[in-house]
Amino acid sequence: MTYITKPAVRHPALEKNALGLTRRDYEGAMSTLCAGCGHDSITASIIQAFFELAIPPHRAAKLSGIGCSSKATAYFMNEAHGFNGVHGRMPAIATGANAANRDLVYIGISGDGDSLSIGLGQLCHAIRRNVNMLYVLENNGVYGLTKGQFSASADVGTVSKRGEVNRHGPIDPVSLALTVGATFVARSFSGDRKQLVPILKAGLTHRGFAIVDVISPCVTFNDHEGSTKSYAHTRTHSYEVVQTDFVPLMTEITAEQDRDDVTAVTMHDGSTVMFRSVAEDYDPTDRDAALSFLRASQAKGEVATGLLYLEDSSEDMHAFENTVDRPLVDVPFGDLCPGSATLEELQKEWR
Amino acid sequence: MTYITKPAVRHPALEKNALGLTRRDYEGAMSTLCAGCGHDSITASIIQAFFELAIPPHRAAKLSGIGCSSKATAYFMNEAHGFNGVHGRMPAIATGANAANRDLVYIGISGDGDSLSIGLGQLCHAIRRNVNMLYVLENNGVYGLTKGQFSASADVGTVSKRGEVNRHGPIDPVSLALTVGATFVARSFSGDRKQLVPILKAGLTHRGFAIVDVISPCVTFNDHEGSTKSYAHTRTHSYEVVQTDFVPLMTEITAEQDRDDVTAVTMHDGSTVMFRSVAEDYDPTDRDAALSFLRASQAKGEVATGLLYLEDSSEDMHAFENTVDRPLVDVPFGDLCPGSATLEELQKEWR
Amino acid sequence: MANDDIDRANDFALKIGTVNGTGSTSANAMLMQVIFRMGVPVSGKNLFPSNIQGLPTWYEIRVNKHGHLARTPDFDVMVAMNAETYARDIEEVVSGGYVIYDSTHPLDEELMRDDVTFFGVPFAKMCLERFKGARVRILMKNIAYVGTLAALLDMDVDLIREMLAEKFASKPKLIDSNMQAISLGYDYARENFECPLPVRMEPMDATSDSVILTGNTAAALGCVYAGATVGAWYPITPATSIMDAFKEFCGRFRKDPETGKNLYCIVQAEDELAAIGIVIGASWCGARAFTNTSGPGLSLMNEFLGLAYYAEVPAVVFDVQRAGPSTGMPTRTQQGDLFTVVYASHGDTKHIALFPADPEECFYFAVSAFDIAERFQTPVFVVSDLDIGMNDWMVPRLEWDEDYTPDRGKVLTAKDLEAMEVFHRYEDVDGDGIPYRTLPGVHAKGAYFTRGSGHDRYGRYTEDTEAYKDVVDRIARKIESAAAAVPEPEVRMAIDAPFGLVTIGACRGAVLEALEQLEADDIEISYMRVRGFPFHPSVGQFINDHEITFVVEQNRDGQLLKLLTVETGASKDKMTSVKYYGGFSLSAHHVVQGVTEALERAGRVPAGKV
Amino acid sequence: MANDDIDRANDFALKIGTVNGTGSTSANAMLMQVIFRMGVPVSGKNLFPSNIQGLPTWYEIRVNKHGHLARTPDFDVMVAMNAETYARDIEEVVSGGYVIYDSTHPLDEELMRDDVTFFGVPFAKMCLERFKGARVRILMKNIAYVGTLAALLDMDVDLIREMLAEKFASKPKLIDSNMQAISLGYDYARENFECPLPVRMEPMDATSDSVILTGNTAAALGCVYAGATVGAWYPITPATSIMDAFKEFCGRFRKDPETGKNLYCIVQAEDELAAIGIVIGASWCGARAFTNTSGPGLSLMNEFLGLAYYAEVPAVVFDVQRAGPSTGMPTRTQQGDLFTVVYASHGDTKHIALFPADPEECFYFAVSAFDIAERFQTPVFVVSDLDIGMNDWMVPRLEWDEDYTPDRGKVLTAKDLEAMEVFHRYEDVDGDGIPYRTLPGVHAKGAYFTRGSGHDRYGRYTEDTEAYKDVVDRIARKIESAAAAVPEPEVRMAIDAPFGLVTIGACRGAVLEALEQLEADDIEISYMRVRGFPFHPSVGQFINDHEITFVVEQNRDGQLLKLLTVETGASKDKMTSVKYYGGFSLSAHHVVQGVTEALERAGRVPAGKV
Ligand SMILES: Cc1ncc(C[n+]2csc(CCOP(=O)(O)OP(=O)(O)O)c2C)c(N)n1
Ligand SMILES: Cc1ncc(C[n+]2csc(CCOP(=O)(O)OP(=O)(O)O)c2C)c(N)n1
Ligand code: SF4
Ligand code: SF4
Ligand SMILES: [Mg+2]
Ligand SMILES: [Mg+2]
Repeated sequence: MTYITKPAVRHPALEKNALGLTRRDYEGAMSTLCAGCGHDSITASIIQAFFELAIPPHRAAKLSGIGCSSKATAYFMNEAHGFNGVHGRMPAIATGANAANRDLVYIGISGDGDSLSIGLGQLCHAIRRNVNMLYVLENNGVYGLTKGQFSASADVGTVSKRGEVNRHGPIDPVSLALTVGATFVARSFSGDRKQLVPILKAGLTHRGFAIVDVISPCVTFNDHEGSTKSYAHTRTHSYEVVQTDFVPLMTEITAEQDRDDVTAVTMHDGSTVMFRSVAEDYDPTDRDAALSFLRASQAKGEVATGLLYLEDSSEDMHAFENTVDRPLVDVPFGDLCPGSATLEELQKEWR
Repeated sequence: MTYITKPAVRHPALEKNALGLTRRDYEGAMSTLCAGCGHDSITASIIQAFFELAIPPHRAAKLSGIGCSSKATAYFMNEAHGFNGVHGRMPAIATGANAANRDLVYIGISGDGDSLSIGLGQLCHAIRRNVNMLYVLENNGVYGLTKGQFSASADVGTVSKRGEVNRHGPIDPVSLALTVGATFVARSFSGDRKQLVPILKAGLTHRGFAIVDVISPCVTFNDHEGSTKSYAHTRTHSYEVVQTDFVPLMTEITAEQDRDDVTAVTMHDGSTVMFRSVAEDYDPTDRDAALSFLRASQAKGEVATGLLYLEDSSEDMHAFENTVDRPLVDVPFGDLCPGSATLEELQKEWR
Repeated sequence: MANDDIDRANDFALKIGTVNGTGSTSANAMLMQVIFRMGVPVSGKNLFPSNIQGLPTWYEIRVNKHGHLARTPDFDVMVAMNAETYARDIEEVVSGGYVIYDSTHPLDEELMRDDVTFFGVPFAKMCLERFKGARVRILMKNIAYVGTLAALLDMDVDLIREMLAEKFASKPKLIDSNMQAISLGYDYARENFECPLPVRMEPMDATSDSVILTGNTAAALGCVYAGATVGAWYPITPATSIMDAFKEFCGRFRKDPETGKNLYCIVQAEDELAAIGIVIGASWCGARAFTNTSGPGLSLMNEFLGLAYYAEVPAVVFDVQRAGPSTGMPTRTQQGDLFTVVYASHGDTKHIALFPADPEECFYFAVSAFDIAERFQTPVFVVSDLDIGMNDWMVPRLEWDEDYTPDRGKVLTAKDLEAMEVFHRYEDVDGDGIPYRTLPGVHAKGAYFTRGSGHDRYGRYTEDTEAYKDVVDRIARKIESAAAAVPEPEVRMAIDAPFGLVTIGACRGAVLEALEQLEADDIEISYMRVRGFPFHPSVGQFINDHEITFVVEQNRDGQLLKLLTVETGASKDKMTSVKYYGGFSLSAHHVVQGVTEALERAGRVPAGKV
Repeated sequence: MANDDIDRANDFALKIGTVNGTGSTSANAMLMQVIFRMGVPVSGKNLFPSNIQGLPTWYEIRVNKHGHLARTPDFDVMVAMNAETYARDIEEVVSGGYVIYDSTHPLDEELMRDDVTFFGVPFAKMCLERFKGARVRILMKNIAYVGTLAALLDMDVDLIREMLAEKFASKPKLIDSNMQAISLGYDYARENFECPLPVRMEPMDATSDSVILTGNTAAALGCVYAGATVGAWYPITPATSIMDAFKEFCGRFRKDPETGKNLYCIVQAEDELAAIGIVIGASWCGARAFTNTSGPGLSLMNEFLGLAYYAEVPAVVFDVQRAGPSTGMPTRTQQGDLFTVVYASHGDTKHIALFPADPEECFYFAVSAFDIAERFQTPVFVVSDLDIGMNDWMVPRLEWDEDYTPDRGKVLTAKDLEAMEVFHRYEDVDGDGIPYRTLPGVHAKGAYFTRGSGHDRYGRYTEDTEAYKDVVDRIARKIESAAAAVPEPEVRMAIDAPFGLVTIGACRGAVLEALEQLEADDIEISYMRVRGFPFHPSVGQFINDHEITFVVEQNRDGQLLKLLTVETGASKDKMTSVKYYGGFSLSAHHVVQGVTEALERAGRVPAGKV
């Protein structure tokens, strides 16, 4: 999207972070996502989080798969290397990158299709290895880029733009991550920057795999009747039948949740999602409690948000593998090659 | 294994099932697994279950991936079609087969490598579709066929035959299945036929995806020091260092669990696994309770067994897809092809 | 090309530049349709970005009374609705051509060209005044340019009204608003410009036996008619619309009359590995099953494809090619998967493939694909591309032979099995390389063990050299023999022509047009289009029978030429590559240029000819 | 072959048939080692089933003073320890040969052959009497046959004792028990049979500059020496032992001296898709990274390989080929992945590959692979096979050039970047097709966006024809230019020979032996072994310079011949295929037979010559 004015990131003229950088230094290319797409809101929060943490942009690496969400890596931190790989396989690339250079700050961006369909195995195994990275799952219940098929996180009963009803139970990335042993699990909403930014910052500083499931409405392919969560929506849908390629210009949905309370957010299609933020006295270090809280919220038809679980003393992949503290890419060749004398010595064993 | 006498399936001479078939009619080719392999014990239970249910062998289809466990499909029911596909992708083949012919009884055999590493995504999605089949996960914590690497279900601290220590947390297929919405979840032990046979029978009759995680010791690659669960084992390991390709002849481990109690089973390497069977009054229809019970058992270092969860009214893939009741392979071509008149009519829309 | 002296009725090209997501698709479809209903041959090419909203997108329409409907890059009329691409769009018009733009905002003087006529129409302003609501206004701007074109090109406005009436039969209010928009554009043009232009429409009768459809729609319909019951897929551009259409057709034609339940089962798989696995499982059980994908998905299917090849399980795969490698340009066309398709999977493999040229062939080849897959018990690919699959093609009306019965190949029934002593799955009983197969659940005697590991003719596991070779050698023979079963090449022999040309798939239209042009320059070239792999024996012969054969294809590496080299008896020195792989559909000028350059290099062009 | 008249010292083959999982590996290794230490050229081939315990398994040892160490199927001595395969094993011995068997149980009369000498040794009985415990007895039976062979073949028993002393330095009791078992077999033979046989050992001095190792060990060591720090893999036969060995070497040579921590990171991935992804990620970050796999894994890597090709990320992949297609015969060898490797992934791709012939080349080529991958910023395959990878080969002692420095290719440092105005990732600055790259974290100016979607020379997303072609055309040039960087072919020209022979990989030994045999029959053939792809220009020239060139390879479809046809300037009519693909290692007789048959067909063999 290049010619329509976007809800731009504001630049309070002089605000600088500890590195003396402004928010602008954390921005990326112009987004080409649809106006009002939740993913763009998340991008804004990511920019804010990196800015506030004063991470030198070139010391970060941005990785993603394929999808609208996965394009978002291009829209922040121009001065960081980006890698837009293949669909569903970003965790492997991130794992390899981290194995090679443990000193960079890794952020992975993925979608629910990318993470829960084609990429489910890779996500679970990256969690199991506790690869030190922030993994942002921009969850909209559909495959945006391929035009609105249901993803594995679509709710039962959701009706697609084409009029199909989803009958498969959703895979909840948060429960899944907890089950396979994630050490940092959070959920938030794209429109709630007040909640999201601190979560992202916490995830970036966590040593290990930090997964943040961010509910991120797809304005284009959720813009239809029939969502389970909806009350009747108002716009005339008279043009719907003809204009299959028409994408209305929407504005970003924002809403801040009250801690300790349930917040109703109205989506572009008029439906309502109830967000339940963890309470002030919630203990995020108890995996069982986290799972219970999740299930309790689900039972009430609410979406639990907040930092749901954190294992602070977790060992990351490098701890498991007992790798040296300095990045492997910094080890000089002389320390890696055993040399000719060793080779000669070794070969005595092969005689 | 062809020349060593195996713990063979006994044939009480005349016992016949409702079809007038004997157990022998449910047998397969001679096993080539190691003497004492847990997988062979499971095969015996499978034979018993099919025999007792009096399923016509040729109305069953046996599917598997690649691994020692996956070979087991060849060792029962010679009169059933078998499909030994590619590594980790049996769920897809089973899904397709079931889509085509919903009237056959499907049994899938997989290993922990096959199911939890390369095949994790497929397993989860077959669960999500609730494909009507019995899925037996023969779980030994290692990749048997490729000689003993850790699988994703290996316990933390397990030491491999090569002397490596596993530091990654295990993925528990039972918790995973419950989390992604499985409608029939059970666990048992290869040596406990008394518990396993009824579970298999229940799984075969369940309409939907029935997963049974069966702990199945690998005598060859668990035959080493250093299991977390072990007490010091007694054999001299003097030859270990030289004889890398030596596989001792072991006997099957059998043990029946007391319901309502914990049973200690001694493995080939002398280690002990504590099995905790669900209590008589356990309610397997409550997913949350099942998860709680699992976590409680885990916390005590026990392995929960039994029928852990059952959703009786579950809709299978064909219900989701609203497929006709008769198998699609039985629909005559005349009912499938709209014919030339329809084609002519249809093409008016394209002018 | 556009030149006032020449009568340009029914022979011109126009291009419309808009913004993705603004709803221009139906306006463009309406344009196609009115031209078609006026009886004039027409084609449409949709050039869209890999994006949902906001990036530039174009639609190209070629009108040609001679039926040359390949893409042409020479646009007589440009409808420039996207200010962002004005510069590029205006540049693309041929000298003497016309630009229609939205004059609500003045056009930058810099962009003006002397050799082009500019028609400013205040579309935005008019719609703002006439309609209410941002959404409606944006949509109606598009309908309005249809009106303007109708006036300038002399399109039949009654036909447009008729079409709208059909379309919105159940929503009469929409007929009205759409016609209002049409009139806005139409009237403004009539009042302000001299209508019609020399490039214009004239009623003809060249489309009455034709229909307009996309290859993906046609392929899906072929699957329905072939009796396919299981479809498994994972969404990917440009293959997605095959399954969308299959679902739609099944919804209409495949409901059980008694229960209203589905006589089909479509599985949206979690990825392409699963999709092909599902197809293999369903085919193994006896259903006709297929998947549709494009490059990246095809790559992911490699392991399973080797299994199906070696275990001899039928499978039908539609590969709708897009520009590679890797993710490449997902909304651009190319023919870059030939090697991957033919040799998919590790080890010795070779796969049967069909290469349709247009939606008509997509329909018929889809049906053949199932017959061949079942007859030869192996994967069969229908290799189309984005151009065929997603663009609007005018093709002869499809016909269905009521006598068609599916060729299920050598499948033993319960009765057959009952009568047999013993069944051996991989035995060459008939000496044709094709063994008999059985389906699960049919009969105990038919049971065998399907596996991708080494097996002998009895289906038993083996690591024995001879037993292994027995099977793989037979499979090689079996696949070779399919050369006679795939569609034979399309051939047009020029008498005594020293030159030949071999092409494939969607290149057809551009090549035939180019050959006409070359012939006009006295360059006679015989034409062959391969339609199946393994290649028919006549293919190698054709090449050897000509001094030089041009191999025209749409990929960088000359994959077809390479395949012809190693998979026919043709001499490789006789072939010369003519390639275009820029992502748009092939045009005649690419071919003419490639051929004449090659002839020049070979010193074979009469001086001054080109 | 075995014939009392002829002195067969240091020129014979023996085969040992045992049961999988009974611990015969170290007995066989001991045999190899004692022959080697006696200074006599030797090779060992392990024929094992895809099974852990209980199925038949064999070990073949060839002793050849001339250094011909390819597999020979003519066994002079058979040690038949597996009753189940007696029939087959006894049949395999050459006329005049010898069979050693366990006479604890009498041999079936039916199996006896007149033209073979049988030596019954009561191994089981003797071990039962001498040793305690089932485990020890089974193991010692194997050691005992080493003793018997030592007596019959005149092996140096002192050497055996010495070897045991080295091996069990820390467990002296084991030296003793093993020597007891040796003596059991040795003494029994000396007492009961006439020792030594005509086929026998004689000390030589032909191994002092050699070592015995497998290709997988050598490849792993090459990775260590090349400075690879990241290895990612998924277990698969026959590739597994590369990573096993890498881990072992790293454990010994790659610990940080201060902290004892690892200067490497090995990730056992969840599958091969992840494994190659990890390699790509690590290489992108600047590490030397590799994965090891075989056919099925290679198929799964297809999508990612296209990404690495197009996004220009280095990666090193060891493909240890096994018999395909599909799961095939996982413990048998073949060269069936050539096409998959070279054209891996959809769309236009072409990959660099190195083809080692033996463990020595595995070591050196592993190092080269990293240099070439980084120089050309693309995946590089080291294509070996089960025979090279898992069998015991005698090769010249490996040497390491202390002056070696890794060729990291065009990687810009922070200083470079600081000095630059602007960095464009995919620009052909030097005109050699190779752009400059930067590593993450080095400098803000180096940041760019790596992607598999269409991109221009600046790394920006594009769907523009020219910008797209600019990059893919440059990549094509880049890969072509690698022909000069891969190892040049190995050539042995026969003077004025009308015939040529081109081969690849592990075929080397059998081919060279065959050429000697053919030369003895006055059939002179020039020899070329390709060692890298893209092919060196001399390859096509070599073929064109000979009347007939035999292409010797181990796959069904003649993949090398096809590659030579399309990827060199060679005339395809000049090539004749000689193939063997039964799963065992190639033998000279396969080559002699294939070549002479082809010559006969061509009417080129002097009558009576063969
Ligand atoms: C192997 C492969 N299969 C299919 C595709 C097509 N594809 C691109 S994005 C996408 C789904 C994206 O969904 P999601 O990850 O939820 O992202 P969103 O667009 O919703 O943000 C698919 C199926 C692809 N690029 N690669
Ligand atoms: C694509 C692919 N990668 C790797 C392999 C090698 N392989 C065969 S079986 C196996 C692991 C089997 O482990 P598991 O499923 O636990 O079975 P088990 O042998 O332990 O019963 C592997 C890695 C393969 N066959 N295919
Ligand atoms: S299609 Fe949906 S997910 Fe994609 S950019 Fe548009 S709103 Fe966002
Ligand atoms: S290796 Fe282990 S899993 Fe495989 S057959 Fe032997 S005991 Fe069973
Ligand atoms: Mg999504
Ligand atoms: Mg296992």
